[in-house]
Amino acid sequence: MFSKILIANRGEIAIRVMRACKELGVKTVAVYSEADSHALHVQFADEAILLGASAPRESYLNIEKIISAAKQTGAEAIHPGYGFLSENAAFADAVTAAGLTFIGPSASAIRLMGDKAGAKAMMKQAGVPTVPGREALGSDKDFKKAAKEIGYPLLVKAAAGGGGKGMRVVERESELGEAVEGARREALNAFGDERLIVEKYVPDAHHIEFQVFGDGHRNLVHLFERECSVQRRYQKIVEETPSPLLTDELRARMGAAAVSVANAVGYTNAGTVEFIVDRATLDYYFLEMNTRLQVEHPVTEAAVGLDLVQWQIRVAAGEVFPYAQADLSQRGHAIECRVYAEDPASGFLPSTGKLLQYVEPRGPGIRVDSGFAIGDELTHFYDPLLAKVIVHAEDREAAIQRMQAALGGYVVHGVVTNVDFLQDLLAHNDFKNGAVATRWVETKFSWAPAGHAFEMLVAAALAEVSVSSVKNVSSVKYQVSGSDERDPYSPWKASSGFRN
Amino acid sequence: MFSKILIANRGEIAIRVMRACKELGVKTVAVYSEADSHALHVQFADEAILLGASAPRESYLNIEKIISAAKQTGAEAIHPGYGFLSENAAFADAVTAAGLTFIGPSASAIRLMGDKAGAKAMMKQAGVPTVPGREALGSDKDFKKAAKEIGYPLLVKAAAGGGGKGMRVVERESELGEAVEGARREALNAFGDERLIVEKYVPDAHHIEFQVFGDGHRNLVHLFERECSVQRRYQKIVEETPSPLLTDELRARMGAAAVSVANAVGYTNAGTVEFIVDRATLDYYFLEMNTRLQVEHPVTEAAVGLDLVQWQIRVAAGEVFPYAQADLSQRGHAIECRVYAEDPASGFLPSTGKLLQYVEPRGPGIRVDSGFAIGDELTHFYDPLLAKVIVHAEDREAAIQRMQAALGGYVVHGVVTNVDFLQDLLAHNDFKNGAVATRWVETKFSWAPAGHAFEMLVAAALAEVSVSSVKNVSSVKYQVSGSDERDPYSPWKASSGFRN
Amino acid sequence: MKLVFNDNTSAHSVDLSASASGKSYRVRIADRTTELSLLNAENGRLEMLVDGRHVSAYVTVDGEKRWVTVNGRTAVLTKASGVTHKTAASDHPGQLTAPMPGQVRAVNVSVGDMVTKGQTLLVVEAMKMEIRVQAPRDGVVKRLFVKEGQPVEREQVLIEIVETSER
Amino acid sequence: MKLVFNDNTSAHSVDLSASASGKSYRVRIADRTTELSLLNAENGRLEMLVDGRHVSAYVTVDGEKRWVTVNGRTAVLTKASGVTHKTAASDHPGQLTAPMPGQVRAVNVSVGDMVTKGQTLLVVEAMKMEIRVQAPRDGVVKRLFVKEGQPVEREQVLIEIVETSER
Repeated sequence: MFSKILIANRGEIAIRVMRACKELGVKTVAVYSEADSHALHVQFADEAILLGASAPRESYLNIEKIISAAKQTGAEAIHPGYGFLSENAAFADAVTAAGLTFIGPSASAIRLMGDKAGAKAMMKQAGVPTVPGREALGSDKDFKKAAKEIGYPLLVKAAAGGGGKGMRVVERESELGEAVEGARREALNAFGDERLIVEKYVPDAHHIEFQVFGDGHRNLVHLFERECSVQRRYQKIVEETPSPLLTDELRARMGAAAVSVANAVGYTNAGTVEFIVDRATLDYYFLEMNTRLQVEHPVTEAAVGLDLVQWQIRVAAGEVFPYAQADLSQRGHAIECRVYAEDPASGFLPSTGKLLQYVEPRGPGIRVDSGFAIGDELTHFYDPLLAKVIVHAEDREAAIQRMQAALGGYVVHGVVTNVDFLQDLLAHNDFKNGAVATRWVETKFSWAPAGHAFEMLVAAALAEVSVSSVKNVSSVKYQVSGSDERDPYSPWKASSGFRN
Repeated sequence: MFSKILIANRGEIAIRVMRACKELGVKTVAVYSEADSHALHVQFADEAILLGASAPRESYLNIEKIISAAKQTGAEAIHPGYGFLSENAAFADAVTAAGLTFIGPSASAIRLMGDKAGAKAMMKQAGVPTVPGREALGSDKDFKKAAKEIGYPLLVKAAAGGGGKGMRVVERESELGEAVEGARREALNAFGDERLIVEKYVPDAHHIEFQVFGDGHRNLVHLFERECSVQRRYQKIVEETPSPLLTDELRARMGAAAVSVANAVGYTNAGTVEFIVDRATLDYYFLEMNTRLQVEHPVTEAAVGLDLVQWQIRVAAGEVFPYAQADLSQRGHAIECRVYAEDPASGFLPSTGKLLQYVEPRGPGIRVDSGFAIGDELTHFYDPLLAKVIVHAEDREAAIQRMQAALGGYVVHGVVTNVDFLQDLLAHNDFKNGAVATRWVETKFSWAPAGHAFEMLVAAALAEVSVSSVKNVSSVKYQVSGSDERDPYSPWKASSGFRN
Repeated sequence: MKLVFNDNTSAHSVDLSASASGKSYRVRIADRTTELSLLNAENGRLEMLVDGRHVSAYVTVDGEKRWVTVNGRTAVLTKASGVTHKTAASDHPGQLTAPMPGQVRAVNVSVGDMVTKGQTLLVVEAMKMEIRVQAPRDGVVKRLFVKEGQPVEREQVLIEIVETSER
Repeated sequence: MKLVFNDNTSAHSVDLSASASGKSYRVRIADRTTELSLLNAENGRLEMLVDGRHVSAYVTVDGEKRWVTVNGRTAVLTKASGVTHKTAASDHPGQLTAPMPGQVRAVNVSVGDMVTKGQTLLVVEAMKMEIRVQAPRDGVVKRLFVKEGQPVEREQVLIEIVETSER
C-alpha cells in the first residue's frame, strides 16, 4: 500500500478520496488554488500545496505543478478525482513518467476511449450495439437509402456538431429532404462544415450506465447499473440504482456488454460504460466510456456494499480484486441528488456567493458528500456542485421518502440552489413511476418556485426584532479584510474575531 | 398507517423514531421534562407536550401524564423507545385501555419475559438451552450432588442476589465446602436470606443476542445476531454483527432457538433474545428476552438492510412483514460504539456538564444517532448516553478502520466522554481477534488516558492569544439568565444574543 | 412595527406587535392575523409556535435580503427600504419612534452627530428582543428624546434625524 | 508570554513568542522549540502549521480549564492561575506588562476603579491577535500607563493594580 497519496482535485471528491485514504492508513496531500486557500479539502489533508492562481489552468489543470507537488511531498500516487485531469491521457503518462502511480486506468485506455468516434467504431467491431448511423453521405439518394436502412424516426445532425446545432428529428421519409437541406445550412453556418450524419433517433431514451471494475490481475467485473436519465442541460442531477427500467435479463445482458467494452481496451480500475436505452423497445446502444470515478459512484457503493474509492487505491497498489461476478449483487435501492449552486428558475444558471447558512441533513441511510462549510465562497472558477445527497433504503419507494426527508432538512443561504426543485421533481408522478427520459426536465417538467409560505414572512419579520439572534452577514466573525491574499500561511490571515 | 404518533422517550432514540415517522408521513408528538425544554427531540417533533419535573417519575415514567398527552394531541399510537416505560406491561395495558396502539409486543409477552426466573423455566421447558443450575439446596451433600451433575467450574451465588454479592467461582470439588460457607455468610449479610443457588460458570462468556421480529399475522423471523461482549459494569459499549465467534451452523441453530423463544410467548414486533456463549465449547444458553427495541438495533439495520423502526410502526399498524427467513441475509460488517458522558479513568463515572464544543464525525458508511447539540446540559437525571456511532463496511477489518476514523473525528468538550477509551479498545489485539469476553474490560484491559501531546500544549497556548477565536464559555450566546424555567414557551425564554 | 417584504412578484405587508398579554406576538399579513411565540433563536434558527403549531425557520440577514427556510423550502425576500420605524402619526419624517413598548438599552449617537443610512442609532429592548433603530438616510441627529434605561411606549418618538442642510 | 498548564500529573511550562520574522510564533516547551503558524481560527478550531505539518486542534476555554482535542484525542488542561502577564523583571507584583509587541486596542478601566480577579482590564492587539490583559486578583487600578491606540513594546508596563488597602 502507498504511504502517501496526492489528490489532484478539490471540493467534495477530494474529501471523499481523503476519507478513503485515512481509513487505509495512507497520508494525504491536498493541492489548491488561491481561491481555495481555506477550503475544507485543504484543512482535511495532512499536507497542502498551493498550485497557483484560481483559474483552473493555473492550478488544478496544471500538470507540471501537480507533479512537482507530488515529488516535493514524497507522494507515491496521484488520485485525479473526476473532471479536471481525470481523463487526460497526457497527465496519466506524465504521472507514470515521474515514477508515480496514476490511480485509474492506463493512459492508453484513456486515450482510446477519449476518441468518441473511434471508440464507437471499435465497440461496433467488438459486437456491442451502437446507435445505428451513416456518415459520408452526399446525394439525396444516399440519405434516403441510409434512412431506410436505419429506420424512422431518425436524427440528421452535423458531423462536426455539438450542442444541438444543425440537428433535425425526422419522423417520416416525406420530411427528409427538407430536414437535410436545413441541417446542412445550419451546419455550414455554425461549424463551416456542411457534412452531415444520420443516426437512429431514440425518442424516449434512458441514460443507463454500468460501473465496471478491474484489477491488474485480469479480473474484470461490472457492479451493476446506474439510471441517470434525470438530466438538465445534458447533465445528470439525479441518479439511482437499480434502474426502474431494467429487467434482470436485460441487466445481465447489458452488464456483459459493459464488461466486453472494458475488456476491449484492457481496462483496469474503476470505469463507467454509458448506454442509451430505448424505453419503448428496451434496445440498448453503447454511448461512451468514462475512464474515471464517476460523480454518482456512491449509489453503487450503497447498493453493492463496496467502497469503490478504497478499491481504486488498493488495485492501483497491486492488490487483487477478490470478487467474481457471481459474488456481487444489489441490495435495496439507492438514489443520489446533486445539490448545485444554480437557479432552476433561471435556466439553471450557476449562482455564486458566500455560504451564509449551511445545514446538511442527517439520519439513518443518509450520506452527504460535500466540500464546503459556512463562510466558504462559491466562485465562478469551478463547477457549481455543492454537495451530493445519497440515500439507501429497502426499496425505491422508501428511498424516495428518505430523500424527500433529507432534502427537506438541507438549508443553504447565500447562494441559490436546486434543493426545492429537486424536492418537487422527486414528488412528480413521472419520477415515482420511473418514467423519466433524458429530455424530461426540458420538455415535460415545467417548474416554478412555490410562492413563499405565510410562515416565511412571519419568520422574516421576527428576525427584525431579534437581529442579533439570526445570522447577520455583517457580523460574520471570520471575515478578515485587508489580509494578504497571496500567502495563506501568513498569520495576518488568521481569524480575528475581535474585529466583530 | 397512523396519522400521528407520540414518542414517550428523549435523546437519540426519540429522534431516531421521529425520523422514521417523518419518512412514513406520520406526524410526531414529543413529550419532555423541564430539564429538556430546549432538547433536540422537542425541536424535532411537530408538537411537544411538557410532562413535568426533571425527575423521570414526574415525566418520562409517568404513565398517566403520557397517555393524557397522547389524548390531548390526538396521537393514535405510542412508541416507547428503550428504557423508561418500554418494558412496563402496565404501561402497555394502559395504552391499550386508552384506545391507543402500543408500538411493541403485547402486554402479556412483556409480563412473561419480565419475570426472569419464570422465563428461564419456561424456555427450559420449551427445549431451549439455559444455564444449568440447581435451587433449594440445603446440606453439603445436596451441593456436592448438584455440582457433580452440573460440572466444574461452577458458580455459587445468593438466590436473592445481584451485583456480585455472595458469589463464588468454584474450580474443583475440594473448594466447594468453603465456597458454600462463605457465600452463605455473605448472602445473609447482604440480603438477609442465606439461600444459595449453584450454576454452571462460563469463564469466557460471549454475550450474543438475536434480533427477532414478528407481525400480527403469524410471521416471525430472526434478523441474525449481535455480538455484545464488550461491556463495562455489565453494560454494553461496543456491539457488532456478524459475531466473530459464530459459525454459520451455530448461527442457524441459535437463530432457530431465538425464534422458538419468541414463539413461546406469541411475540410480535421487535424483540431480542439474549444468549451466553461459552467460547471454549460454543455451547449457548438462553439468558433473557428484551421485549423492546434495543440500543444497538442500528448494526442489524446496516447488515440486514431493513429499517427496524419503520417496520415496528408498520406492523403495529397491521401491515404484514413480507420477508421469510430465507429472504434475509447479512451483508458486510457493522459496529456500533456507544459514546457515553463518563470518565473511563474514574470507574466510568457519569460526567455531567454543558456541551461546550460538539462535532460529530461524517463520511461514507458512518451513521451517528445522537440527541444533543452544543449548549445542551447533560444532567444526572438521565442516562449518560450521548450518541451512538455506527459504521458499516465490507468486512470486519474495514469496519474497525472506519470506526477508528469516525471516533477520531468526534469532538466533545464540556463533559468527559469515553471516546479516547473506545479508540484504544478498538486498537487492542484482543478486539481485533474477536477474543473479547464479557469480563474482558474489567479483567484484561487496563486503560489509562494517554498523556497530552505536545500539540495540545501548543494549541492551549495559542488559544491565549486568540481568545475570541476559540470557544469561550463566558461568551456563549444562548445563555439566558433570569428566565422563567417553568414555561418554555414564554418569550422571555427566547434567545437574547444581545446580552453578550 | 410595520414591515414590507418583496418577493419576485409582489410586496407583502407584515404588521408585528406584542400581544396584550405581553407573552407573545401578534402578526397580521393581509387578512390573516396570528398569535405566535418565539421559543428560541440562535445561530440563525428560529423556533416558533404559530397558532399552536411548532415551526422551525432559518433566517439569514444579508443586506436587505432575507434568506428564509421553512419546512425545507427556501425563499429570498427583500426588505423594502422605506419602512424604517417611523410612525404614521408623526409629521416629521425624520422622527423615529419605538415600534413596541420597551426600554432603551443603548444610545449610540449624540445630538449633532453625522449619521449614515443604516447606522444603528439606538437599541430598544422589548420582550427580551433587541430592536435596532437605524438611520433611514444620511443626516444629522437633531434631537434625542430618550436616554439609556428609559422605558418607552409604542410609537413614542425616540430621535430626530434631519438632512445636513436642515441643521 | 509564559504560560503554565497542569494536567493530572504535572505542570508544563510553555513559552510563546513572536518569531523574528513576525510571521509566525516560536514556542518552547521543556527542551523542544518549534516554529508555528496559525493558519485559521474560528468556532473553537485552530488550524496550525507545526514544524511544517498541518495540525487541526479544537480548544475550548472553560474558566481555567482548557479542553483540547488534537488528532482525535481530548485532554483537559488547567491554566495555572499565577501566570498573568506580569513581567519577571518588574518588582511590582501588581504591574502588568505587554506579553508581546503590539498596540493597545481597548482600555476598559480607569484609575481608581475596583476590579475583580479575571476581569479584562485592557486589550492588546499583536499579530492580529487579541490579548486580554486580566486582573490577577481583586484590587484597585492604581496607575494606567497606556491609552487606546498606543503602540507598546514587549514587557512594557501597562497598568498597576494594588490591593484595596494599598490605595
